[in-house]
Amino acid sequence: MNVGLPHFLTISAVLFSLGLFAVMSRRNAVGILMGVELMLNAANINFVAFSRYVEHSINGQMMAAFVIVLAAAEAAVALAIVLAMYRNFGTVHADTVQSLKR
Amino acid sequence: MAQYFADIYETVSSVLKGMQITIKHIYRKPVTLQYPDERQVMPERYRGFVHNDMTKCDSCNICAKLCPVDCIYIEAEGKAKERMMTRYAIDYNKCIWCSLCTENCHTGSITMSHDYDHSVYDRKTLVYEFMDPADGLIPCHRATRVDMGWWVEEKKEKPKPKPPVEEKPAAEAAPAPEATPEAAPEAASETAPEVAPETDKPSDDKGAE
Amino acid sequence: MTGDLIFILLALLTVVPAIWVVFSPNIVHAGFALLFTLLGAAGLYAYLGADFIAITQLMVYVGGVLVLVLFTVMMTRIPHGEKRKGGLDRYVPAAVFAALVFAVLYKVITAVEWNGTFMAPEATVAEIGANLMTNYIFPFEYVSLVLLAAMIGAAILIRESKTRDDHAEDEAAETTENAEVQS
Amino acid sequence: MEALIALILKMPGTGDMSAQALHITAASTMAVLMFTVMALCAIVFTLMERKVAGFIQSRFGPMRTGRWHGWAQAVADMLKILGKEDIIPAEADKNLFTFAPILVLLGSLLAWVAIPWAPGFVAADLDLGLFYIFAVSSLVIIGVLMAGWASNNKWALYGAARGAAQMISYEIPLALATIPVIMYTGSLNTQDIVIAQQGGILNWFIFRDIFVFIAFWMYFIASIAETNRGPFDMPETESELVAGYHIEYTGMRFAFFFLAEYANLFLVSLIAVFVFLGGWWAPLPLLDFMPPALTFIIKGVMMVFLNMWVRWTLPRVRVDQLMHLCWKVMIPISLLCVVGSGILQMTTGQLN
Repeated sequence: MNVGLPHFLTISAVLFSLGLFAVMSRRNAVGILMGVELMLNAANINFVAFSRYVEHSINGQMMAAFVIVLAAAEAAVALAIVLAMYRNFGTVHADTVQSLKR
Repeated sequence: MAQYFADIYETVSSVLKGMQITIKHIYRKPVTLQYPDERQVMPERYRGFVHNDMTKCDSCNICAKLCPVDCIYIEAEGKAKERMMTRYAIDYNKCIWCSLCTENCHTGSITMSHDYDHSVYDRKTLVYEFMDPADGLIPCHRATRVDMGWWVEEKKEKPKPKPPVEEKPAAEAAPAPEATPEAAPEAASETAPEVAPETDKPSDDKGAE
Repeated sequence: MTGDLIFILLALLTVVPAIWVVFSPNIVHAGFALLFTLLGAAGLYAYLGADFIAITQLMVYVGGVLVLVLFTVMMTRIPHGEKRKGGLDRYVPAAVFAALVFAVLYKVITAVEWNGTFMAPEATVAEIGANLMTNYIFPFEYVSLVLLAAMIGAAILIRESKTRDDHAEDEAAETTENAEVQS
Repeated sequence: MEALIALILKMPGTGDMSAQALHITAASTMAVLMFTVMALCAIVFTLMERKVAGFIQSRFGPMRTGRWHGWAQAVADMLKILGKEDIIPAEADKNLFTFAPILVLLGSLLAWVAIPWAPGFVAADLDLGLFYIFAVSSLVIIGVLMAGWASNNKWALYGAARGAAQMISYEIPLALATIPVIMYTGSLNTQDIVIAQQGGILNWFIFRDIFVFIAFWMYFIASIAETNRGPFDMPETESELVAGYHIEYTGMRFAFFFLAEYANLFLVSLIAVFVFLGGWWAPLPLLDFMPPALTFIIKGVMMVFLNMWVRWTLPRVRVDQLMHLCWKVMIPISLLCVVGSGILQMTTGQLN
């Protein structure tokens, strides 16, 4: 076996599908967030792999770095929302929080 | 804002002051006593474990009666010249180191020693027996004692029992009650080198009744 | 050959815990499994010669996002073993959709003739730093603004009516940390 | 690594080894060496800690184990800890409980890889050395959280939560304080950072300008908090949380935490030495005869002593004071140091 671009893309596809499944099937908001993180990581692996194999430049890595930063910001805000949700509704299950007001 | 910087300054300066003090202590000679190797010299009137000098005691029972916690057990049999002491024991489980017994002893036999470190594994061993069954019974009457070689006449005759305060120089030399001979052999020999009679050895195996 | 072995190990380290993340009934276990997925992904980046990204991944994801996730999980008191009520009606569509997406992706990956060649790894830090200050100066500044907004937003969201909350500071901790990592 | 390979090549019978075999030999030697140093520093520093504490409080510390001043106390303690029963609480999360000490130890052990002991003598000469060290030590945070959660004990969980909050908060001033130095060297490579400080005590980064000097103390305070030692030992607070996140651990697993704590202590001290205090360079030319690694380690031990001195002097701070100190005092000052040092370097033309 010679490790090439398709291998990385396959791993990334697997991670993306798993993340998608988690986002769709998890009820826990934090679980959904974990799914999102998996998907972002899948995208990142693609970015870096393409930058290494196809682009032959640093741009893919730059994008990956920005994705990581934005993921961190997203996680901070999302988890703050989860905590606020927990405080106001007493649950973190995304499907039970449906009303627009308390 | 000024307060903010004032706080920072105060924190830094006070931390530095504290650090200065502790670093000085590193050079200072430690005050710790290396306890089992060195021992503290007790003040003269320190109330350590009570010791009874069996060569003087005439089992008058005053100490036992005065004891507020009834920790002194004295048993004797016979009357007058045949009165023999069979047991003299002090229960240190109860003793409160009040010194009432020593202050009122008319023979000056019972004293507070400077011993303080008799740790034991069993409460029963804290009942110190001052009589050795090997020595047999001790006569209480003075004449009988002298006959039997139990009474050691002192050079200086004491007509009256002295209060323990004045007696303390003597008490310094007074032997420690050798609790368990194997527990602190060198401790006892240190505190009371010129120690006395064999009768002092308590018998632990008797235990407390 | 050794390289292939390392790749396989890293791939397993990434994918197997990811499965655990998705299917574990215990959300805390899922969180800790995410740690291994992230480590595996960092390993893959390092394998690809993107050492800066790998270490940023460690710093930001493992040291930041994951701690936040675990904090949130621990503070939102879910009873042991999240109850999976509702049964199949949620799983079947999700599984079908995810499988479909994977099938499409896999089809694309296998169908396309990738003619990329591996570029030998080289030092990337200096290049990334130079790029951040030249070509990517606008995204860089933009991202720092986003981080600032996220930090303030998280702090306000989490803030109780009157009293300050320590969690808010943790949230803030993360975002500033990430900002600093980048700068 | 290269120095080690050269050393191996000098030994008899190694001339015909292949490059890969050489590399593996050097790497495993380095790993064994690292672990030995780590275990040794845990043993030496426990004794040192007790002795320093003793002398600061005008007493002796351990005196009886071993003939001379209780030198064998730490060894005896280690043997005792290893001989203890390994208990896993019935309600604990067994997998996480067993894995947490490994993760904590891994986090501190991985960081040792990039420490520059002597010229060319570093296990992994990474371009991102310093950044790598800071990134890898964040594994410790996860390990602490894991231990606290898995113990299923409220004190452990409190300790872990406090520890994680404290460690992620203080990582920021810790990393920020090193940025002026990185601006001076223009490199994150640990070897480069040390090489840039050649030539006597005045060339050490701590004395380069006033901002780096302040940054050093910021680093020092943050490193105390990062290693969870007094006055910032919030996670362990033996008087309120009994022992924090390792309350349920016994025997070998506790020894892992213990080892990691002292390894971390030495690690942050060594980082302070090679970033600010000249690494392996002797302070004065007349001390140049010493082997570089020895100079490095002696400086590290002196930093550890400073750490212990602080620990046994200052009382523990409150949690809110701790966070206040980090967010409202240390981060602004560290940022100020970065900016100020940057301006100074630009005006003097030293900026790389």
